[in-house]
Amino acid sequence: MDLNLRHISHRYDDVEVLRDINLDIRRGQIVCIIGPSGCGKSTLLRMIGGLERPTAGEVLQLGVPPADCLNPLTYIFQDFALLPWRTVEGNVSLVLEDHPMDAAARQEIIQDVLARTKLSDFRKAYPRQLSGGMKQRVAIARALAVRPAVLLMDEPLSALDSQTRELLMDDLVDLWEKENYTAAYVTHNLAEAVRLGHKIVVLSRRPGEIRDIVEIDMPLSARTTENTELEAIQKRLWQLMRDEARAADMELVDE
Amino acid sequence: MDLNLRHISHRYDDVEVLRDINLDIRRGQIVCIIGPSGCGKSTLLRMIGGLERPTAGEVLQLGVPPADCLNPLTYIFQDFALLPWRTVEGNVSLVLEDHPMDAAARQEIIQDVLARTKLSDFRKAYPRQLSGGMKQRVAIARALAVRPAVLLMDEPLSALDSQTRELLMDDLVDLWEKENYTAAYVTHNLAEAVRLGHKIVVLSRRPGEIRDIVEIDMPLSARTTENTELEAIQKRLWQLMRDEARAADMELVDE
Amino acid sequence: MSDKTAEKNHEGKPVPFRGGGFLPRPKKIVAPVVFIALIAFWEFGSRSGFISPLVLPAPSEAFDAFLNLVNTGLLWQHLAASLQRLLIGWFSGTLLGIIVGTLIGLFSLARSGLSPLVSAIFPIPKIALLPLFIIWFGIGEGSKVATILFGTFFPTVIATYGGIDNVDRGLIRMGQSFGLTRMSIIRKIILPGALPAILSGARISAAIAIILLVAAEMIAAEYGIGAYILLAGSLMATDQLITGVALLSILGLIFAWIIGRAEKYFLKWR
Amino acid sequence: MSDKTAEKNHEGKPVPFRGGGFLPRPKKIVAPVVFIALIAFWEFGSRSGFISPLVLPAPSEAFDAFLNLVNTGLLWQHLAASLQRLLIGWFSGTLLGIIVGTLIGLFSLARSGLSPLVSAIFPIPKIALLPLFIIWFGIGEGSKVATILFGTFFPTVIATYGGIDNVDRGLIRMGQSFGLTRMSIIRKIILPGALPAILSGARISAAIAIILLVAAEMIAAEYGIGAYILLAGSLMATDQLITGVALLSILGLIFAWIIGRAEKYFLKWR
Amino acid sequence: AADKITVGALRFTSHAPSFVAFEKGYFTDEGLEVEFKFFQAAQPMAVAIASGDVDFGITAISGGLINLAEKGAIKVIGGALQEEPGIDGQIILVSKAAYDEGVTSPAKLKSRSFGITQAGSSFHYMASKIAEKEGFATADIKLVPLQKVGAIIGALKSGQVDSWSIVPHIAKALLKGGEIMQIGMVADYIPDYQVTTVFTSTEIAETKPDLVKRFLKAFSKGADDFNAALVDNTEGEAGAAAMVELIHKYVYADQPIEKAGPSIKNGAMRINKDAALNLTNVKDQLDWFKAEGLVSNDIAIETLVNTDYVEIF
Ligand SMILES: Nc1ncnc2c1ncn2[C@@H]1O[C@H](COP(=O)(O)OP(=O)(O)OP(=O)(O)O)[C@@H](O)[C@H]1O
Ligand SMILES: Nc1ncnc2c1ncn2[C@@H]1O[C@H](COP(=O)(O)OP(=O)(O)OP(=O)(O)O)[C@@H](O)[C@H]1O
Ligand SMILES: [Mg+2]
Ligand SMILES: [Mg+2]
Repeated sequence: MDLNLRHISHRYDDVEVLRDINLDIRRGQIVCIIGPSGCGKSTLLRMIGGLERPTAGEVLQLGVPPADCLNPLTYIFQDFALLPWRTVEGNVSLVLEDHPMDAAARQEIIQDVLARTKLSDFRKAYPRQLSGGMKQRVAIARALAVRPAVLLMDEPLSALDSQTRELLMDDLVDLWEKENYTAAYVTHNLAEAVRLGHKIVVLSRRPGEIRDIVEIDMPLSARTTENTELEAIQKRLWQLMRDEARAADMELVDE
Repeated sequence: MDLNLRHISHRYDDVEVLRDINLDIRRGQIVCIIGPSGCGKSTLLRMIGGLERPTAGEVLQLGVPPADCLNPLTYIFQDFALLPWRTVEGNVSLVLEDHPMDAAARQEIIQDVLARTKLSDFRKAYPRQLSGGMKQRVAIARALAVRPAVLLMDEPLSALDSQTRELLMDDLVDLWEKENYTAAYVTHNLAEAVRLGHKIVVLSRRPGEIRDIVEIDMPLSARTTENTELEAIQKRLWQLMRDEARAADMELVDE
Repeated sequence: MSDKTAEKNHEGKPVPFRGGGFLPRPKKIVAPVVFIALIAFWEFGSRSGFISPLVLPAPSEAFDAFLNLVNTGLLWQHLAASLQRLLIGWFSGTLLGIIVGTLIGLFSLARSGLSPLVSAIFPIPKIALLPLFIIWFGIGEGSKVATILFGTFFPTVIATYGGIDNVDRGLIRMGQSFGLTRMSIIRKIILPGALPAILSGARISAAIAIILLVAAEMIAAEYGIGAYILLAGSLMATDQLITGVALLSILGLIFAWIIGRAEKYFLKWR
Repeated sequence: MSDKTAEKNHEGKPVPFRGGGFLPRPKKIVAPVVFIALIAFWEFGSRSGFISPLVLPAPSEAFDAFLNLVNTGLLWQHLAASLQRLLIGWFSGTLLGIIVGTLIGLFSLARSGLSPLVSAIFPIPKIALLPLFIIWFGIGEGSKVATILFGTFFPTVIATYGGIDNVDRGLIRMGQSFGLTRMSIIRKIILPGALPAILSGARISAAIAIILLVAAEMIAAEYGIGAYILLAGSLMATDQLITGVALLSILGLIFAWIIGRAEKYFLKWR
Repeated sequence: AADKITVGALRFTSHAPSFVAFEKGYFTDEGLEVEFKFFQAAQPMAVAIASGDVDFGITAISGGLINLAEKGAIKVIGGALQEEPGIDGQIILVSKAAYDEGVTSPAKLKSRSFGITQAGSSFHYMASKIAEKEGFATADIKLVPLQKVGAIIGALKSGQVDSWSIVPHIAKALLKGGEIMQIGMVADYIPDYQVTTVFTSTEIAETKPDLVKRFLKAFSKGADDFNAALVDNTEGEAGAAAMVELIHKYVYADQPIEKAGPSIKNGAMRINKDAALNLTNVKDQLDWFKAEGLVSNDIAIETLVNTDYVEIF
């Protein structure tokens, strides 16, 4: 299943947030979306997942999701969005309970995804007992449980400390190697973008417009830390964004 | 003024946090302290600044701070620690109000530090109106206002998005080039450590012990992003820490 | 510079919308409509005899009673008497409450000694104590003000020390790290940090003060909305009773509005 | 593997300590000492005549009155009557309050129509309405329970919808993004998320219920702690009055403790 | 200079002698500068005298009053309102529903409910005495404590209590409505019932006899005028009207005189001449309180009453 964003524009009351975004997200591809603070990345991602309606334009689904897919467009959030009153297991179970399946089948799925994210030992733990990295792993397990066609990730690593981030990025790469998932991945972090993205979309300051789309053909497994080609791309992206990032940072927030 | 940590150990009730830390912080040097989550980095920094008393050992001050120094050991915190009910100006003023000086002198200092951190235009803004990067700049301005002998920074950049982090790191480097401040800099981020540290102290998992001290002789200004020597050091540090970071991440927090 | 491929497909169906909701927004128009409908229904019920006058007087009768109050000029006397008691009692109760709450919030000894006392005395109903209050504070304004003061003191204490407990420890540590004096930390960090909690405590204690007005004016009060209600109650003059109750309710809304303004003003930094 | 240079200097003075404080910890021992000292002082004052019996009876007299209550077996009758009213009134008031609060929290229409009504009726003192309550609910248990129900309903409504308003929107959005049904979102995300606020509302409404007990038992109550206090007040039997008030205070502490346990149990995930 | 005293009063016709004495200058004649303190109920007035906020008051003997006397705080020094056969006194009422069920005389009150404000109130005493005279136990009447007169009225009107007894001005107003019926007079059961008494603090009674005497003298003169105008009707229409007008300044002041007048007249009952005190009945009341267990058994009549000032019978 591919996604196709056509002429998406959006405004909140008198603030124009996005302007004429056209974008393709193709099966098996990770599309990274980068841009300065407040340029509308999260808003765009909400629209892709159907959580918000754009003022103009539309998001089209091309083709049908696989038959066993319970929730084609599935999010992973920056703040994990775990229910603090449910255990690890309960949090995964939550997203299956509204689908018709018997308890055994549900248990099986839960076991499976917890095993894949190496969380089996933590089934009974509450979120407050977990470190940030573990919490995000639970959120990933939860997302995998509904067998998504497309993963929508909104800065999934930016609430983590940089060592954990490093570890989780490896996990995401491993997972992609195995499952070839499709994803839209919003981030601030250029290193992440060049490490994970098959396609990197650079947005301008608000109102967010597409400034550039960079495609990286190198397979993910080949992108180790010392890689001058990637370094060069990252540097180019940073030059593209530096001034805008600075300007966005200096903006006064006024509600 | 140098600092000298001698045989510092600490425990909270039945949890041993730090074990026999010996360390020198010499004038004009930035000492980076890295280590996995919960290994006691923040605790150590609190002891260096006199905010907490170690169970055993002591922190010695060698030599006297410069005469015009209002607060020799000055912190910059991860969460900025700005008073939300004071403007930018008010937040800087706060730390001067308890020192005997006339209003004009105080105003002069405030003007000066705001100018140095390029905040003059934001004097009247409240913290809620500022982006994270700007808030941390205010905290830096506040720290400079008391003319510290040593800056104690506890992950000053980790609450910021990575683009802002990049910008602020440049600012810290520029500042050091100009003022040659002394600092103890706690971080999770190896890239920051190799970029800023003259000496990098690697702590083990809890109970934190010193596993290694790496000195980097290259001048800060020479450390640009593409630098294979630094890359190699960073990679070595990561190998040193990777397993411990993973283990620390998997720990259950239980209060 | 848009993605070339985006243009070439035209089949495909839009992603289904599943957001929105769960953010009820009050429609400004509904509230007055509900009020008016309710009163109209009530008036109609009373006139048609469907609601017996014994059970509830018609709103128009209550309004007549109100006009009567206005015309005789008694309204202002009642209001003046009640407002004076309310303001003095509420103000001094709040002030004392903030002081004691701050002590409990800052000092181990005060916390250990006073806070269990506060929890033990807080749930005592003030009307139960009225006979003692008369002996302690006399039948003049003293006992009336004391009733309101007592009622507002305890919630303020609890709100204040709760607020102080919740002041960000990081800010206090920051103050210490810059070598601020203890007094500076209390004045410039702790108290402003506790202010939001104190103000929301004030909101509660204002409501309690109004509720206690009736109890307070059980004691030998000639004038006052509470006294008016009590007299109406003892004469079973339900029209006057409803008028008095409505006056209290309006008073409550006005107080809440004033505190809302104060919050806006003092907490504009939020 | 420590820093070599660390050993070579021996001059130097330790960094001054400037942390600590601002975290008052109650010393367990102080509270009982304060209570005992207070009562001893009071007893001494009464015996020495320094506190006139008119002003306050000696604690020993109040204790005699209490023993008298126990010995005549009346204590249990009073307690049973009061507890029954408290529990029925508080329970139904809380239940209704949660339902209405949830409606207001979830639906724009309910919010617009009901929430101003709630704010208008909340500050009405229940004692003012007693004469009407007698007519509306009779002089049996009905009006007593209704008084307590009314008193607990409104704070619960406000706590509930406040709690729902504060449920993390991110969690709701998560639920929507996984295609959960509206009912699932309400049951599994919104209500558990509002539970801490609802429980702390229950704490307040329990205190209010106890305070209203006296008002409720003004109406034709033969037994009940409130009735006992009222009788003592009208007979100016201050020893019995103090006993009754102490009973209420203890009841309040027990209720607070029970709700504390419930919080521990239901919110163990915090 | 005049002695300043504070007199506690309720806005009832039964307190008229004080108002008359004030308005006609009898207090001034005795060198007293009087300030009235108005109360909503008798109970707080007794407490206010005990606490020294008020110097003199007029109220029914209640359990609270006796207990305050026991604590050495107050003393009864004279009599005021008294039941007298032939003069409209307190009336025994029943609800329409009860009347229709056959409660047409006080004899039928057995196992019926009876409204009182509080145990130990005068209503309680009256119910007890009615039961006694009709030959059944007080326990056979279901006493319902409702704290306030208004609450009793509401309960009686809506048929939730069956019966009550109350001073005539309230009773007569209620009888007009038709929801409430009269079944007897209290005077038939307690013929010389000393309904209210004059009392003061023990301190004044014992240390300022002169002040007490002057107060009682002025009060009695007021009572005489009141009795003459409204009880014995010896002053004619005009005298009665003038008296009503005087009292209206204090009682039902918020109602027009046309409405208030009848109520004031209806409330007129005999005030004892020279504040004479029916000690026999007071003793009976005290004994009744003891028997009911509402006051301690060792209270002597001397603790309650100071007999130095007025004639007793
Ligand atoms: N519900 C809303 N109502 C009004 N304005 C909104 C709303 N949500 C977002 N905005 C505004 O829209 C702009 C874009 O917000 P968005 O969260 O999409 O940015 P972002 O690129 O994700 O930023 P960040 O990098 O900080 O996450 C911001 O200026 C924000 O203030
Ligand atoms: N006041 C305290 N009382 C008890 N335990 C504490 C206290 N402060 C910290 N700890 C514990 O001491 C250990 C070290 O804490 P510290 O904050 O110094 O670690 P850290 O290295 O800064 O961790 P992080 O990387 O997460 O910032 C942790 O396990 C923590 O739970
Ligand atoms: Mg975002
Ligand atoms: Mg730390």
